[in-house]
Amino acid sequence: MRRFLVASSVFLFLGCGGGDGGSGGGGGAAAVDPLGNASITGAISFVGTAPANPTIDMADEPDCEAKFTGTPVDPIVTVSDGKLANVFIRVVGGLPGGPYPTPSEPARINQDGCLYSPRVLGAMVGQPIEITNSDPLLHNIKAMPTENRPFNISQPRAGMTTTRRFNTPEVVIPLECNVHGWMNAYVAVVDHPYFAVTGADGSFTIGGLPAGTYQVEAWHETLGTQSGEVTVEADGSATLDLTFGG
Amino acid sequence: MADPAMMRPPARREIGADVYNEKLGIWIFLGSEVMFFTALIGAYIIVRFGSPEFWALPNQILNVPVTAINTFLLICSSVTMVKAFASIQDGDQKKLQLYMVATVIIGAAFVGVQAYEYTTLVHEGFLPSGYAAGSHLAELAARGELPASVSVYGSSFYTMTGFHGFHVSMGVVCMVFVTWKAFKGKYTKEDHRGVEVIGLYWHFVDLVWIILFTIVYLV
Amino acid sequence: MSWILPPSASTFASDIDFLYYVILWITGIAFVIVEVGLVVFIVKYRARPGRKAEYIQGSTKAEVIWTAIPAVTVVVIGLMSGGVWNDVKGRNSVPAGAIPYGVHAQQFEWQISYRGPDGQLGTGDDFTVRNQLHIPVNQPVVMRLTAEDVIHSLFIPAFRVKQDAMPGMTINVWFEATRVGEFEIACAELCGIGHTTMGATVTVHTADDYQRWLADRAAAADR
Amino acid sequence: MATTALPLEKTTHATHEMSFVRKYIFSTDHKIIGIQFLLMSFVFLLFGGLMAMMMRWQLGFPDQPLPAGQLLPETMAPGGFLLPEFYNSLVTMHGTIMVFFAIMPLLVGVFGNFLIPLKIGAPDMAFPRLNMASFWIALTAGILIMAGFFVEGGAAGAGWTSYAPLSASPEWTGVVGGQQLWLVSLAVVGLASILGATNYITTVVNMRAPGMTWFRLPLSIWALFVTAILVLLAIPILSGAAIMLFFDQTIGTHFFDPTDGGQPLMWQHLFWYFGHPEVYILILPAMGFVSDIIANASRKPVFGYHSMVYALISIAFLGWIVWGHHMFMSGMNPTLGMAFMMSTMIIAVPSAIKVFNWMGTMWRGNIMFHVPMLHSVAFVSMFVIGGLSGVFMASPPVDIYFHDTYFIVAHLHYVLFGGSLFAIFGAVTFWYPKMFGKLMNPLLGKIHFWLTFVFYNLTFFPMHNLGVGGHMRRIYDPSQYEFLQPLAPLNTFITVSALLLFAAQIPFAVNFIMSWFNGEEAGENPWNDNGLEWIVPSPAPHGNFAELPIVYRGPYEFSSPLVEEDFLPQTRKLDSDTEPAAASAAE
Repeated sequence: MRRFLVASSVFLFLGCGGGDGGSGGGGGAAAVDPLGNASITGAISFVGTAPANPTIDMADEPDCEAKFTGTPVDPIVTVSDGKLANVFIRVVGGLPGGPYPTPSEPARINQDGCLYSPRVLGAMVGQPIEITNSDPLLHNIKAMPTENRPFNISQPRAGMTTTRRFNTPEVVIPLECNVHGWMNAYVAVVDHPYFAVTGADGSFTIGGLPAGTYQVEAWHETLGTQSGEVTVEADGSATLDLTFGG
Repeated sequence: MADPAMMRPPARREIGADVYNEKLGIWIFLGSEVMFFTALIGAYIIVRFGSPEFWALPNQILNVPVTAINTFLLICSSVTMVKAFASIQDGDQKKLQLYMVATVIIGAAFVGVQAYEYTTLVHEGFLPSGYAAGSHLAELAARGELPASVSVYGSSFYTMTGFHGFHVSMGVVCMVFVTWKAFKGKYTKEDHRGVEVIGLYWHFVDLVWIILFTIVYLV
Repeated sequence: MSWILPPSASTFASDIDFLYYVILWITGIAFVIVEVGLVVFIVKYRARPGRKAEYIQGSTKAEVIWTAIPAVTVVVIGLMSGGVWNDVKGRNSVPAGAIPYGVHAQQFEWQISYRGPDGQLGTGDDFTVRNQLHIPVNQPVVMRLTAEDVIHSLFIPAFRVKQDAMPGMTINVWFEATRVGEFEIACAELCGIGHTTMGATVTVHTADDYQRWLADRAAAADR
Repeated sequence: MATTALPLEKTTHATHEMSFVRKYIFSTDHKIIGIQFLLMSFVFLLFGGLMAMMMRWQLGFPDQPLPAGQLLPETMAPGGFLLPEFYNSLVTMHGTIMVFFAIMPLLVGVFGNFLIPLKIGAPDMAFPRLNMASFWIALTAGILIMAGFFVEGGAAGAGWTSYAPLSASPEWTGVVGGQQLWLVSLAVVGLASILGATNYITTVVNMRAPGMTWFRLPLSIWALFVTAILVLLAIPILSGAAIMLFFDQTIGTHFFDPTDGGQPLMWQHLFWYFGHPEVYILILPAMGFVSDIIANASRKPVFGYHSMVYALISIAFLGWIVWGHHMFMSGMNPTLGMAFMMSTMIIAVPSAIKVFNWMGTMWRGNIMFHVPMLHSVAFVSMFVIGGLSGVFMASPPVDIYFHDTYFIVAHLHYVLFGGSLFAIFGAVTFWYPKMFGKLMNPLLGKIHFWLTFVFYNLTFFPMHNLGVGGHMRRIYDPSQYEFLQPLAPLNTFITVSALLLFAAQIPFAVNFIMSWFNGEEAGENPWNDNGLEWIVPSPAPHGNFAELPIVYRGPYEFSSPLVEEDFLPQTRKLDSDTEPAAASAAE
């Protein structure tokens, strides 16, 4: 909050013009030159009984409700066959010093059926984040970072896109829609390209690594963090499985 | 400058207020200032009655003795201001200069003491937003020796005393200008409008302080 | 271009509407008098060559008359208004036995809480429904109106209900619906980006239907 | 003109050899400053009008992109469709700009400056340099507030009333620097207003020409004087509130933060304690100008001059105890609401007196319909509507339904546009000759008047009906609500009318600019008026009066039986007149 206030102080307004919160930095880097060819793969498991996800009463938003066959559910903890989706995994230690070029390809997040898709999004510092509205109604997107500049914008029509950037690493930045109080998403911003989000099968791959020993941390919105260490050979692949819950 | 008519209302005009323009103007301007401080004091009263649990006892956070001395200083500066005005009414340039310098110094001293007070309070952890996290005062509050939060107390304290301090500072700046003119001998027994006008402003600021000191520090 | 208020559906709405029509008639008559007077004067006293205006400074008698008439009129309107105001919003106007609901306004939703089986509002077995208020007909109800973040305003046009929801305050808003059906709730106080979408519905049930709905909902909340 | 020639007091205007910059840019001449305010206000009037057009487009044609809207940046109107946050900024900035940077400077800044010294027979304001500072401070504030559109998060978006806590944190609106700029700008323009008011009051009290007693002052000057007192006492309340809100946003104070001991309702009390006197600041000068113009055009004395003055003064007093009627729905104690209702009902009476007295002035007159008079008659008839519609909101139970609907939008525009702005058009046309030495073209003036009058009513009158239908104000998309859907065609109709109303201002702009260069030479007294400003050349020279004017009577001696002509200037000495005491007072 303090940063927010200081940054937005009236005396600084000349210095912070422009709509989307700063320059892209290295925007020309179309393809990121990998430092190596090694990769870490693995799966995130969940043991025990997964907490029930709440159902969402979308009676007020027929346009959204129509996109679901059954009762819409808020996918907070999504487990299938013991594998956990929507976990953000990143390398936290062992990397050679950066800086790493910023991808110009945007990270995309969509509002579809009054839910965010994906629910967890990874992005690099300065990478464009493209927010799309696929619903024929108004969503507002309120980002509540602590290290970055917050914003609160709206998309009143279907098909609208807005591009924003975050310029400071922050895991994670919550996004919410206040028109639909159940809508939550999380954007994780890191200063290197070695991160991944698990899919429905709980699997992930972090590629392009040079040989080395890495500390890895996995984050889930309600289950907290897990970490592990893994060593990969040059051009090799290593497996790291982590487990939540229990 | 030395036109004796200048201390009277404009010649050959309908009688309005029986004073010269600058004096009338400063009275009118002070009317506006009264309303400004009314807004601040009114807000203080509303917030304080609405959230009395946010206020510490007079001596718990604020250093009342130091401020009492400061109040005395400001009253003294009003006295020297009166003396300065009386001197030039008698046409005594030397005494005017002496008392103007004294008023400037005492006024500046008041601002200095206030700056010192602010520094100390901030250091102890009393901010416009309440306690500073991890500060001495926050620890006392955690032990229950002070109110759990003093947020609006801090807000009112710094806003009210801060704006008064701002007025004093502006007054000092204007008085430096008047003093400079006094040293150049621009004021005479017949025409000393600048001294009277700044004097009126200064007494007003003094009066506001006595009210603020009472309601912010003593009650 | 209608001057008729939309159909109403609450007990005190007719009092408010009556007052509105009284004021509409009074102001309408005053409007016609003044505008017709102006037009007549414009035509009758338009400049004609060789004519001189009459040198008139004023007339105390006329001025007393046109001071007294508006003064009496507005005081009468004031007294009439005072009575209705007291019945609708007065400190002690909430009828005894009114069913309480929690209405919590936040950007940009109305969270409406219902009493659970224990018959008390504000206990653990309450359940909350977004943007839907269900009430029984012909039964006084009272909203315990609160706000989460900024000022919102609970506006139910058909019931002639409006009340700002003020953060940090709980304000009681009572009414009694007289017709079964669905009515709209709107937010009447600018509350941010999504202000325009901050609508909700109030469904007025017959007493039996209401009990049935309540039981269904309570069961759903239990699951 | 049998005046005793007396030397003027020393003024700084003795020399005429000033550089262009000193004469027209950093001028201390009250007339030049008045014209500077006039040009500044017209620019802001245009800005405010454009904002209104954008809002109307959104309400009238929500499914079509704003024409040329693609020129606006993505953060305002992607693809030409307005974003809700931009709409909120427009709502806020339209109100703020119109109140503080258009109507208020037009009424007080322009005519207060231009008319007061001329009409009371003074060579200039009491404090000319303060006067110049006032203009430049106001202009700075205007630039600051417009800068809000160019900073991240856009311009302030919490309404011109900026109710806390919505306005207190960027979290709630998405507006970051814009709200702070708004607050700083209001504090700065407040300073300009206070300096101006100090100047006006001092000038009126101390600088009146010999014989210009209080009850010989024109009503325009009375109105400006009373307004200046209201400005002086009301604006600092807003400054104080704005500063507290600014501190809430920047240094973390909690005045309006309900989660930490603050009182959000306090903002409303402070704002409206300023805000209701402000409402009268925005109408009293207009009443004054209209009184002058109606008397002139009817060739009759103002009916009940004294009661007109007392009505002004009583409005100024009562204006301080009615602020709560803006807050009937706010959660304020309902018993307090009753008290505010009664005081509000009472304040309607002096306004009614004024309306009847204007009609009394026209009664048995010999009315000329020059363009200023057309605007003045429109003022009276529109102000009546605005006043009467106020009675609905003054009745708290009816206000339950009408609060924050288009009914109030209609009401306030009937007072501010139908009232103040018509009076301003009238006053600009009336005093244009004295400002520029030329008459405005009467044909263009009449075209402008009739188009404005017609489309103005077509725009704002149906808003009453929107309000009767329950249409909330400040909403971006009424189609969200079923009960508002039948009103959609009316919204479209209003939008079309509003666009035409905007276009109807073109003849005025053309007239204003063309007449400046090519207008008919006005001569000293084109309207055969009695005021002191009409005895000096047009445009009025520096220092105004070549010799000290001496006043023998009030300003409204039209069709006096004492003289042949149908007007009798205040300075014309008849055999029966005696010299005022001040004229012969010792040096």
